[in-house]
Amino acid sequence: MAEIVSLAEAVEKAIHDGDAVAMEGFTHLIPFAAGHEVIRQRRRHLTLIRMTPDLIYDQLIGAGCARKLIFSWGGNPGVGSLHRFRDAVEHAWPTALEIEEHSHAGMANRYVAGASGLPFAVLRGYNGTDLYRQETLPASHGTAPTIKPITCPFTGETLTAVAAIRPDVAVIHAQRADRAGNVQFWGIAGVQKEAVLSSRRSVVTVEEVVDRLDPRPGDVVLPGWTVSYVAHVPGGAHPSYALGYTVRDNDYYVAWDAISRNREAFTRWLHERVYPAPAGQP
Amino acid sequence: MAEIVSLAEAVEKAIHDGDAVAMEGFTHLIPFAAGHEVIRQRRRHLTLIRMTPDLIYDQLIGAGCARKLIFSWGGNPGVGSLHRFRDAVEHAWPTALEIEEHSHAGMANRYVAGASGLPFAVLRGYNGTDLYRQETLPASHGTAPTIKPITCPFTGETLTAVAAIRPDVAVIHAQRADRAGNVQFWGIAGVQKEAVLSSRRSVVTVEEVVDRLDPRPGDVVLPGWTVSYVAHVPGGAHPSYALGYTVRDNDYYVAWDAISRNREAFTRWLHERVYPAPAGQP
Amino acid sequence: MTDQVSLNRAELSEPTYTADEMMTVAAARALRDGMTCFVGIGLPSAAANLARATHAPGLVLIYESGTIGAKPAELPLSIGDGLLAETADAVVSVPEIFNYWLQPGRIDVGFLGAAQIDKFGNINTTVIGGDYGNPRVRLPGAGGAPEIAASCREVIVVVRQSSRSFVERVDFITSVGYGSGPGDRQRLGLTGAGPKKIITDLGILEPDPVTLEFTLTGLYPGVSAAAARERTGWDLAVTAEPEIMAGPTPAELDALRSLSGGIPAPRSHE
Amino acid sequence: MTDQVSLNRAELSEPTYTADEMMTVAAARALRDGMTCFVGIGLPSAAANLARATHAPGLVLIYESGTIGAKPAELPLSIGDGLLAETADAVVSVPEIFNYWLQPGRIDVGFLGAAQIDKFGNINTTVIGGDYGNPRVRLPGAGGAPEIAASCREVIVVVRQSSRSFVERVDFITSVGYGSGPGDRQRLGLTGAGPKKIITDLGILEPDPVTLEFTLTGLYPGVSAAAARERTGWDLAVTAEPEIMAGPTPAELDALRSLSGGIPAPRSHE
Repeated sequence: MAEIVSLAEAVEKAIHDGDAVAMEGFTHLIPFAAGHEVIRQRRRHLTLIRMTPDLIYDQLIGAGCARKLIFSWGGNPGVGSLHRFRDAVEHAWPTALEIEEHSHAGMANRYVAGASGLPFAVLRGYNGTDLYRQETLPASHGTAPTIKPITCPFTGETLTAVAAIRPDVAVIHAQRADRAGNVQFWGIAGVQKEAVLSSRRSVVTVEEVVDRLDPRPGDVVLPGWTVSYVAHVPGGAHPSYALGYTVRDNDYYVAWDAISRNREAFTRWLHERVYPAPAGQP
Repeated sequence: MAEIVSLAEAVEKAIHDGDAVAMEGFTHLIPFAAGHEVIRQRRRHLTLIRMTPDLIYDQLIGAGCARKLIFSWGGNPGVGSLHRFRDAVEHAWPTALEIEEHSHAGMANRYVAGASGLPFAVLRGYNGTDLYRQETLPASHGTAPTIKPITCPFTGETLTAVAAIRPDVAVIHAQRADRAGNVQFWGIAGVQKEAVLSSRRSVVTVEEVVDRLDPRPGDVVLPGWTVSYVAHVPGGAHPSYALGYTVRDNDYYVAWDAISRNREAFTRWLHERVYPAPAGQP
Repeated sequence: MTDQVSLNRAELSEPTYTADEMMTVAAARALRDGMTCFVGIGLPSAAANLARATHAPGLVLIYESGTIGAKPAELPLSIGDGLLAETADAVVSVPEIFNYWLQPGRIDVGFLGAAQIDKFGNINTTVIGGDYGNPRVRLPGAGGAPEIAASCREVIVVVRQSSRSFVERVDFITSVGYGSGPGDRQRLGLTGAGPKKIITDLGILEPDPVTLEFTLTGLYPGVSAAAARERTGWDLAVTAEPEIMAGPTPAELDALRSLSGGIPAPRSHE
Repeated sequence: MTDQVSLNRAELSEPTYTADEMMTVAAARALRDGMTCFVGIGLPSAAANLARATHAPGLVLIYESGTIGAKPAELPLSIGDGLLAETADAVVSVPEIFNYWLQPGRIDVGFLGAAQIDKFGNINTTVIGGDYGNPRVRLPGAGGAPEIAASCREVIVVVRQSSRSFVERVDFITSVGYGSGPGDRQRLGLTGAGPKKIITDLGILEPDPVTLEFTLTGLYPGVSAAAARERTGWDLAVTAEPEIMAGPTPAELDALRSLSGGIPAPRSHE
């Protein structure tokens, strides 16, 4: 059953050095405040898992929290590059970053397999792409393959299997929770349900804690018994958004380009805006 | 794009002798009126597909419409047997009925595979059960197996593959459609989305045709371009129900036991209540 | 004190309850507060709802219709009744309830009925007599049971006891208990621990820790081990000192009767 | 008549539009009313929304964020903007949009961008230069593109043309066009027909019916085939009589500019 705690306590209890952490939210409901708390608590050697690393992982990578990134699209949406991600891959700054990359469909299905208690999922995908042989390419990190062919036992057709993702911790942001820790979110739902259900532990930051979750169109409800910690962090998705509560701060996404392009500007940003800040103040 | 037509026209155009037909609705939203129209139009040699055959397929089987049944639980919920189904299996009345049976999990995943354009789905299931070897059992019909082992290419673990279902036609009942044929239903959602998306054609009966589908908690929306025919049939789920419109007629389910137990009573019921009746009057 | 007095009064005025009521009460007592329970319809549903109405208000009921945390005020006739959806914490699709919720082993206990059951807790709800394709009695089939039996952390079976239903070997294995004995669940890759109790209208059977053969370990007031052995189709072992279970309390009986006005007959497997 | 007059006036007063505007208009014209279109962000999204605002009001836009039938009044900056969800016919999860909607081949056309593209329409959005694990430029990666390229009934690529981006051989195949030529898509089990058009800021390339090599078949007003060949990194074939496309109509330009106040730069792949 979910405990309702402070963000600092949730991160302290749920996320440990070396953990595989999935902070999900597909453009919408990205748990930025929780990400900043992880930076503040100086977690190291994390395997960061996320379909779209977005600014949140650019920040964690730049802050030196990550050893490995598992992802499918690492850009600043509508703006350009994730410069901290690029700097880590291209120049190993602040440290080398191992990568394991997939398509969106592959990542989504890896979460589905994890949430379903299966070791793999099947899709039509990857055939003919170099993603299929990433481990064998020059200067790759040569990790175990997570994409393999699989034959249909009925038709003989060859399809593609992807390995399940089973993170140690999922971190998501939601609109609301009730006092029993039942969690509710709506709008673009991404893979957050699958991320939580595939993970051993979970942290959910919410805009509001309410007495009762009245049903909402398009809502996803995660019962409290599937959640480890809930923290009340209004605005905790900024500069992403929480439909019905906040709007996406597109200017922030644009401004991030300049901050992140330069190691010094980024380091200054970390020291001014993350390390000293209380939870939820990016 | 969906055409809005009469139920008789929808059945006439979408469902042909020999078709594989999936009429879905998990206790809720069972498309009885459409089933009765199929009986009235004297369709024959159908392969009937449904997780819970329920009264609707008891009626179609008793009326001689079916050649084969693909299912996972063939009882009268909370009441007892489906006597027409039993009479067909036990005594080939009114005609022999080939059966292909699964668990609910297997059937649900077979629809998921069909909706996903995959030839099979993977689950943990069937191991150690006699369902796995039904084709080889005495007096079985010996059809091609639809359950086979599959090995995880990452862990070596053996799981179970089930063959996709790809019906010719899906038939469902929904609360509402708009004039463009977009369909909306809510409450217990069953496998209706998967049934429609796995089928070549579809017929949807609805309680209401409205100008605009305002969002509802828990709703499932099927865009009009995924639906072939929509027919306005208020009460078309009776004795099942449409949440927010009608309630389940539990007395009817109880009364069906006596009607269906006896071939003559059933035949009288068919001639009195189905053959002459207009659409939607069971 | 008041409770004790009531209990004694109830015991004095026996029989104030039916065997089915006792069975349902015993099954309800097997559920602990806060558990998650995947519920089959019929007797299991009555017992799970009784537990929620009495000692386990935080019991989470999950039905295969996709309703998670359903809180029906009265017993549903079917697994897909509207009141299950209207009172649930979440309603999900049928593929999702099996794939995301049951299969990964996140449900504490599965509550099943049976038409036939054997000494290793294997369940038949498919065919009885004759051949598979030409059976004497065609039963409804599998439903959600095979995966409930495979994947819940543990399973409790609620079934009336008779020598016809408690058989040496089931005619068809629909849902696996312990297969043919120790090691079989692991060999078959079944992730849950298997059936921990068979709760009948006579008493309770539990698997022998070594052989996994179901053994009589509990009896209801006024039922003898001999009667239980007589209504079992295999040579039923009896534990050294079978526990004599307490009869239903007035509170339990009141709650049960107000749920349903009586227990639904589990005729769907007949 | 009025339309014709306006068009002539627009042509007389050239340049009244930018090359990017022409490209977006040309891409929009490739979409027919009533089609379903899986839309990538950036130029493809601008073009698809322009089509919906002009000749194809019934165009169904599907974004990988799970929004089906989105009707944004202005261009979204990201694929997951709130206005996509709020205006959609249906919002589904990300696994569902790929598994139930894209993968089975029920989407008519996929609209993609590219960082590098080769003569067989294979697309690279992963790395440029150096080695895979130590690249000169790390691009964002695959996103939804590989499966859009594989499974949509056909694909249209919208990309600015340069000898750096139009290359003999891409540094990394992120999304497959025709692989190494005829027969490859079938051999790889790719169910869609593959890329039918590459729409650039100079004109339009289409696959040769026999070799499947992309060939210049259309040019915008004022652009020469020689210029297009110069901005192509392979020896670009030119069809016998390349069509000279009409410039944007005032209605098209007005609609495009009111959607966005300009076209978003497709910088996400740089």
